[in-house]
Amino acid sequence: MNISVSNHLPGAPARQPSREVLNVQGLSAGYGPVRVIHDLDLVVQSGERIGIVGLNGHGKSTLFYAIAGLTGWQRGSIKLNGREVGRTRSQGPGRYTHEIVRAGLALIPQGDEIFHGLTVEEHLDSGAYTATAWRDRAARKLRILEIFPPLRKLMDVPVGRLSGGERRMVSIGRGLMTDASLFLVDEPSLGLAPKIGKSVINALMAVKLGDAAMIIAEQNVALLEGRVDRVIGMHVGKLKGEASAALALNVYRKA
Amino acid sequence: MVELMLRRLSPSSGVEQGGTATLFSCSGISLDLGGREILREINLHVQAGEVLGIIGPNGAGKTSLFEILSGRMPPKSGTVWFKGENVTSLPLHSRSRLGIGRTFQTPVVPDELTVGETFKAARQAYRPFLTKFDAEYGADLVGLKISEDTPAMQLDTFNRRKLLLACLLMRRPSLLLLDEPAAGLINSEVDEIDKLLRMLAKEMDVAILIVEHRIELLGMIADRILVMDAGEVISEGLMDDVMADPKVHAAYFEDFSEEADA
Amino acid sequence: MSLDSGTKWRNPLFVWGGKRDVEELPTIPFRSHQEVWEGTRQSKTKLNPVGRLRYYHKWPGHGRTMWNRLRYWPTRRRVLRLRGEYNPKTLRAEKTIVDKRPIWWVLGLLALAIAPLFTPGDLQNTLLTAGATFGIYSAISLCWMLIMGTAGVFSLATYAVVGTAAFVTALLAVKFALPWWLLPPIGALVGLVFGGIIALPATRLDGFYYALLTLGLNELCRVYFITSKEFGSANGGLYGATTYVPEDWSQLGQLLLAYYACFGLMLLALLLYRFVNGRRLGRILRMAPEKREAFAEATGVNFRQARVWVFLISSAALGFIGGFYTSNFGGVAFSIFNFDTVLLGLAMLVIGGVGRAEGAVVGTLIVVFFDQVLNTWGPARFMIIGLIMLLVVLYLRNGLFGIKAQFRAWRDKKKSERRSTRAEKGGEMLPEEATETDDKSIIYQRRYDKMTRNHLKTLVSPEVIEEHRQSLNGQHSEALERLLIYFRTRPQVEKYAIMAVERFEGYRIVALSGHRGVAPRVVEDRIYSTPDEACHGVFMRRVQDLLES
Amino acid sequence: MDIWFIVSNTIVLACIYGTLAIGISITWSSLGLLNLSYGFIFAFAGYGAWLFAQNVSAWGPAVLAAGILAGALGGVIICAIGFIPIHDKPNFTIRGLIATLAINLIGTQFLLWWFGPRSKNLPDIFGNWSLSLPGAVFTADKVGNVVTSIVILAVVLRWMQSSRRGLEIRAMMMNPHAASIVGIGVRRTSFYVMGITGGLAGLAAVLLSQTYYISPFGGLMPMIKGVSIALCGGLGSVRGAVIAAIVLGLNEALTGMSIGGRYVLITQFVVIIAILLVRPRGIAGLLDKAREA
Amino acid sequence: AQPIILGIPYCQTAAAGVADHQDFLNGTTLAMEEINAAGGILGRPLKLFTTDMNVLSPESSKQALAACVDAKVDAISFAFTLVPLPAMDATVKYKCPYINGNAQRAGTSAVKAHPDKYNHIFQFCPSEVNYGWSYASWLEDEEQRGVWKPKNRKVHIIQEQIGYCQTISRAAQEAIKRRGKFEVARITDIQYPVQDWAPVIREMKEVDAAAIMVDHWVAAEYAAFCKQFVASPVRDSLVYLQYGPSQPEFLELAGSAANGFVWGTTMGIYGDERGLAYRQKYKKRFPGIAGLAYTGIAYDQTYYLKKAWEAVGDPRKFSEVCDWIRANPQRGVCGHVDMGNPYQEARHFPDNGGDELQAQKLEAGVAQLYVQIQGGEHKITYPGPVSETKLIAAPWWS
Ligand SMILES: Nc1ncnc2c1ncn2[C@@H]1O[C@H](COP(=O)(O)OP(=O)(O)OP(=O)(O)O)[C@@H](O)[C@H]1O
Ligand SMILES: Nc1ncnc2c1ncn2[C@@H]1O[C@H](COP(=O)(O)OP(=O)(O)OP(=O)(O)O)[C@@H](O)[C@H]1O
Ligand SMILES: [Mg+2]
Ligand SMILES: [Mg+2]
Repeated sequence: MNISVSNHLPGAPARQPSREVLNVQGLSAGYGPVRVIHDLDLVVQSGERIGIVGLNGHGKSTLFYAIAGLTGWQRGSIKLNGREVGRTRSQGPGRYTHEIVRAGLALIPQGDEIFHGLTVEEHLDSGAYTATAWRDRAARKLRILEIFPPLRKLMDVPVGRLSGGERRMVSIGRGLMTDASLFLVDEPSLGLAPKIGKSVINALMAVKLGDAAMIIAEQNVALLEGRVDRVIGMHVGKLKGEASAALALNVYRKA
Repeated sequence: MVELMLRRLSPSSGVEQGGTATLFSCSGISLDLGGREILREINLHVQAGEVLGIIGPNGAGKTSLFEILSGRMPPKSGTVWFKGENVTSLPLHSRSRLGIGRTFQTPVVPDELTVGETFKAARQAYRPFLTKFDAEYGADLVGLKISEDTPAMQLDTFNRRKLLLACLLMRRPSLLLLDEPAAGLINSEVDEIDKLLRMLAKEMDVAILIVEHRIELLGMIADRILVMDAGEVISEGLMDDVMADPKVHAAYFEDFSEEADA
Repeated sequence: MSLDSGTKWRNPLFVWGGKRDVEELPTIPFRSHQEVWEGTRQSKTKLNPVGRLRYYHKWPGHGRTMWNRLRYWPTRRRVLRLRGEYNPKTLRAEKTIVDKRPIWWVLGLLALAIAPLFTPGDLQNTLLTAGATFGIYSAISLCWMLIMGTAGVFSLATYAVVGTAAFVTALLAVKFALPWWLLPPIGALVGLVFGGIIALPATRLDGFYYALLTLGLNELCRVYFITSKEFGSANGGLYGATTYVPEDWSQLGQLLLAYYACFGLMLLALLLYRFVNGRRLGRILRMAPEKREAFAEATGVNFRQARVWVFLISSAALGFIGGFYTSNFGGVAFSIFNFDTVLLGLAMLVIGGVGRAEGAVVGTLIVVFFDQVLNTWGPARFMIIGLIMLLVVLYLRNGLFGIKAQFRAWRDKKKSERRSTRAEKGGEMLPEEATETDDKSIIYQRRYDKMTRNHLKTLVSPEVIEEHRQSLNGQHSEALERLLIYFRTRPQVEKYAIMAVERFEGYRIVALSGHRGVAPRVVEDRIYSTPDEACHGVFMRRVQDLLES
Repeated sequence: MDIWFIVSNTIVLACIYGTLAIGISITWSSLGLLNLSYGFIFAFAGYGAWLFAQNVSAWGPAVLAAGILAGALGGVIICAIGFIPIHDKPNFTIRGLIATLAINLIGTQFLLWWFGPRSKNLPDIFGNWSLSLPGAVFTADKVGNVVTSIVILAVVLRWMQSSRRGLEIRAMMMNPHAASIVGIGVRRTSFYVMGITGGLAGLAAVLLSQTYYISPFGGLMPMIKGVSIALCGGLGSVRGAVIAAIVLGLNEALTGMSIGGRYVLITQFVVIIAILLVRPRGIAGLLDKAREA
Repeated sequence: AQPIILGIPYCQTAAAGVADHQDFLNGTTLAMEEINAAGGILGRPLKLFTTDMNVLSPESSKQALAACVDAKVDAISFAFTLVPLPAMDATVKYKCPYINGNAQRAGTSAVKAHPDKYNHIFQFCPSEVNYGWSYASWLEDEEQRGVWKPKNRKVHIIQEQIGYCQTISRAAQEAIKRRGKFEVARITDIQYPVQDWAPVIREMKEVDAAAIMVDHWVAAEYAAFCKQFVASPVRDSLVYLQYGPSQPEFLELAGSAANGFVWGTTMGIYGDERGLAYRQKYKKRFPGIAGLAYTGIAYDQTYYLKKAWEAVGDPRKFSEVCDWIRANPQRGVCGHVDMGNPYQEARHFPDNGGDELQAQKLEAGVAQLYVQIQGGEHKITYPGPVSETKLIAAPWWS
């Protein structure tokens, strides 16, 4: 299947042969009686950086949560690195999330999902969940500190005391501690002063993806503008207007 | 005459604003939480029938300010005046008895009661107990048309907000503190809120303090706007003046054009 | 379907020599929508028998008959809450009992009242003795329920209050030979004082910490009474108080008297529960459950004060029960302060369900039955009690009496989950939803809309897209024309528009918000160089939305 | 000399109490579960060690290990029955409390029925010598107790502080949702935790087998003590638990010295009540709730 | 034939008393099996009706006896309950013979006070007061016998707080004072559960009394005490423990540390021929260490009832059975039980001068046994007529 490559960044490094990192088919998800995601399909290739935009409450976070298995219930298939991680029976939220995470997902959630009692350093450590990452966590932390210099002074401060912006940095830093193959970043600039927000986005753009892929959900389209490979709109639980009708058409014809 | 009396009652707070006595004011409010300075020297005042809008980016301290103004949190320093009395140390329920109504950012309802029971409980919250007619008056005012037997938990966001408002309005408060009353509402519902607030302010002389992210709503109903950022008031005045303030622009309206400049 | 195998469309306007007109274009055969209509009219969604089952009895008839005249004396409350409504199908006036609990209560209490008449002869002693114990303990549980459920205070000092009152009254009774009827009121006083002491920290501490504090108090009481020379008589307790059971009655007479006296005590406790929980205090406290007091506070409720009131009232009642306990057993033993006693008491509350009177009574009934009646079973009965507790706690959210609500919640959840998985792409209205919608025409609108879209989807083809790319305006082939008409009639929300940027040098696609004052949203980052390209871009997006819908 | 007696007694008692409370505190801090079946685990481990000593070997360290293993097994069982099914359900804290209570009730009755009412004795773990110091004589089990519990506590604390598992355990209670996002499986970690705290209970059971002989109800007192200390120290704070253990040990030593042993329970609860009145969330408990911003 | 039913409320689930009650049930079972093997009573087999009873809880005790009444038992025989009065009250209308091994004066004085109400209630063993009263005379006798040479005249009493222990302690103080040979130097209060005996032992050393009485009731804690005491003993003191060590677990728990301690019971299996034979029999039926008190008491109680029934001829004639019991004493493996007195309680031997229930001769009463642990075994050392050996020097004596 050929996806639109027409509008990716000029001067982006030549792609390695791309591989499907994520393949979502017919995903529906919701919380109890509410259905938030409706029959959604999404394919993400390695090396891609995708933006998802949409109004408040239209299900961007829910899509991410569904991929991580954190919604109340969900149906449909989710393949992460070719491995089926979508569970179609209703499940307790979060019951299998750690397995999905270990299969190569890094979720940087929208709310501050932090451990308020841990210090910044421990917090970053907690992101290194694989054995290799744990072993060279020192080096990785240094890398994070290069991205977020303000954290340098705060390494021993409990995260619960930090300001929203600092928490956000910690939270993103935690997500970047391992080598995941899919980064889901939910509203990185939310609750941040515009300037920090921008630097966070810059940091995300600077992450070398290699074989991995990244999806960024953001309300502020201007921040993503021209810096991601494609932008997908999200409207009442459906993806909208991916700029290649041909793809959709193909999918439709095949079905 | 009344103003004179008021002034005598409250020497330090009876500031006059535009010829009418201040109904509610605060001065020098500061707050520290978890070792951080959340609010710094906030002053504000409203008079009867006035709508004061408060805007500011997330985390500016708007909700924290409301917590102090309504008595759910004590300030580190500063005083709150209502009708010429110092109410700084009164808890929320006492202030509520004086006529200060407050709503919350998240639409809270009593989970275990039905709508009818909620009204009954609110009527009997303190003496004098109100009659059924007062409750109906409150419900009519906000346009709550829900069967009495519905569990309050099953209400949707709008009706939840209405339920609290009805419970407050049946005591005929003279000041309302509204924390994001339109959050999570669709446009037609926002219009309804808009109408209600206008009526309260202009016809019933209720003073309203309102925090809201929907600028268009504020623009329609607020007499004055206060802009907060990082625990401080950075601008105050009419909507248009405030909008023109570059400081406000920098703090709150980060939009495309600026992005383009950057 | 390929380009050459398709049909050709001849542009009728070509002769007018439009700038970009072409004479012939490949297109696809246009299928009549009549065909589609025929094919779609039958709903293909499998219809399951759904909808709310009216399994409750409907009383026919109208008018203010018997039920509405019956009131609880001396209040003006109706005995049963009835709701009158018209049956939408038969248009008959019907009455539904909104709250059937009074009926169950009356039946249950009647059963308890006449139970002694039906005790089998060879279990009479056992059952009546256990019945009396049940009466006392259910009264205690009810008062405890007021503290735990209504006031929301996790107090474990309940038995400490009962025990203290019982010991003090027993001491007084032994010393001053007080008559038995004085003991409960004295106990109530003791309870009030005790309650006053422990009410103070209740406003400061929360949750487990208060539980620990009260557990500590309980332990203190136990140690104090055991070690105190006054109370610590060699009887394993303090005995010798006068009881209300006359010595010279027959065994059966004594047992029956004790049974009915304890039953009466339970009724008193129930009345108190009703009075506190069902009236103002209970309402305002239920309005302010722990950690969610905001609503109540905002309406001016002083919930702390209310909590202390409930605490005091129930402590006094517990003291009263303590006094009664003494006059029932002729004294009291230290075991009332034992950890086990507290635990079994807790089990009584939890099994029935915290926060409801019937929970307290039935929970007590179950525990007392196993603990006392089945005492020939030995250790097995405690394992059964433990197992019941465990199962209740593992599977039930709020005890046995929460089953109904939990089942309903579970059913609704399952229903809506299934409903949402059954939903076809395109969102025809679902059967359940359909039965609940007032405006039935919406169902047909949606069905029609879906049919239209299904039809239109078959019209999208590379040929049609190509045609649109070539000629945006003017006369189009049948297929394209149908598509465009459909797109034009879409509502305003999320409708696409083209925005010119930077002095008309670039064009981008935005989506209208559909609301005045809300800025359009940019939907993609692509910038088109000509309006035509942008126009086609919009078309492509719409086509894609259509295909995705 | 009196001072020395008090100090030494305090140390002994603090070690005992610390060993008792630490498991409860850790369980709370990572699972959010107030484990009231601790008493059952305690007795269960004791019987495990006893069976081992009877049937396999009575060599001290082996018995100790058997007790720890049995305790860990008990913890895992509790976890499987009382934690896993309800940990993500509404009202979990209170339901978990009652569930563990119920398990405790069933378990102790089962032990009573199976092993009979007579207390059991473990072989001397640390031999049978005693150490005479000015002011006090220490029997082998006391010295062994103190040394072992200090070592184990230090190891556990160190492990909690600096290993990945320890980090997971600490992180899990603070935010189970976030924990799953960083790859911490709540269920798996809870098994670890319950295994470890069960093992600690087993350790305590074996160490204290000279005082709290192994009997079906023998775990009740240690549990009440442990819960009191854990709560008093501030639920979830290991440091607080240690402080509380020292405070209560000191209190007990002082009470025993000055006004007599019979007042120990009274003064103990008076001290606890006083502490709670002054610090409503325990010694090291967080005074304000975590902010939700 | 229709069986004769003997009601046995026994404690199976509570935190206290289970071990004694287990002993009691075993003793009764043994007697029942023997009786039934020998053809039963009056040609009818004997059957036990058992029910659980929490000895700490009045509700449960009442309930257990109510269950016995419902089962229409012909007699009730049980070990003890700590709340005797409610239990007694539950049978006052039924009035079947009610024999228990409750060594509590509180119960028997109620019998004395209300003879009409409680005339069916018999206490098979002498009351706990005798522990205290006899203690003083025992000390004097031991001093005379000469093995123990008191280093001073001091007695140190360690007392637990429950009523039972308090009563004993009071009786001991009273007797010591009355006799005047020794003096109470100090009374130390302890409280169950005792986790650490160190402060107590420390106080013992401080007082350094010639005789130490540890008035407690929990076997396991006694064992812990022995271990700690042996590690740093009070030199040359005669240490007396209460009834607790009679429980089988004591020896297991304390091991060799128990050697040299003395304990007592107001009623226990004698060390004479009959007693030893009974012990053998019991051991054969219930292997393992046997308890020394309730195993025998239960056996004797059952045989006593058997004799009464056989004499009266109809177990349902409750008052006649009770009359027979009052009139006819019995000599069993635990001594001579004579309950024909207003307390309806067995007489106590040796005479300690405490009350009117003292027997002058061994043949007229139940001997209180003083047992010393010698070489890991219980040996009856006092009173003379039933003693197996003499008191020997404890390991900590010089
Ligand atoms: N835990 C939940 N339970 C019930 N409904 C939920 C829950 N979380 C989200 N929703 C609902 O799901 C819908 C989609 O929410 P979601 O957070 O996914 O939107 P979003 O696009 O991320 O919005 P935002 O831009 O505000 O982050 C909303 O209507 C919301 O009310
Ligand atoms: N308990 C607390 N401890 C420490 N900091 C706190 C605490 N509560 C609030 N804050 C901080 O105070 C600041 C103001 O919070 P507040 O909720 O008042 O913001 P707001 O203006 O209402 O934002 P929003 O628009 O998102 O509602 C935030 O930065 C928040 O992090
Ligand atoms: Mg979101
Ligand atoms: Mg806010």
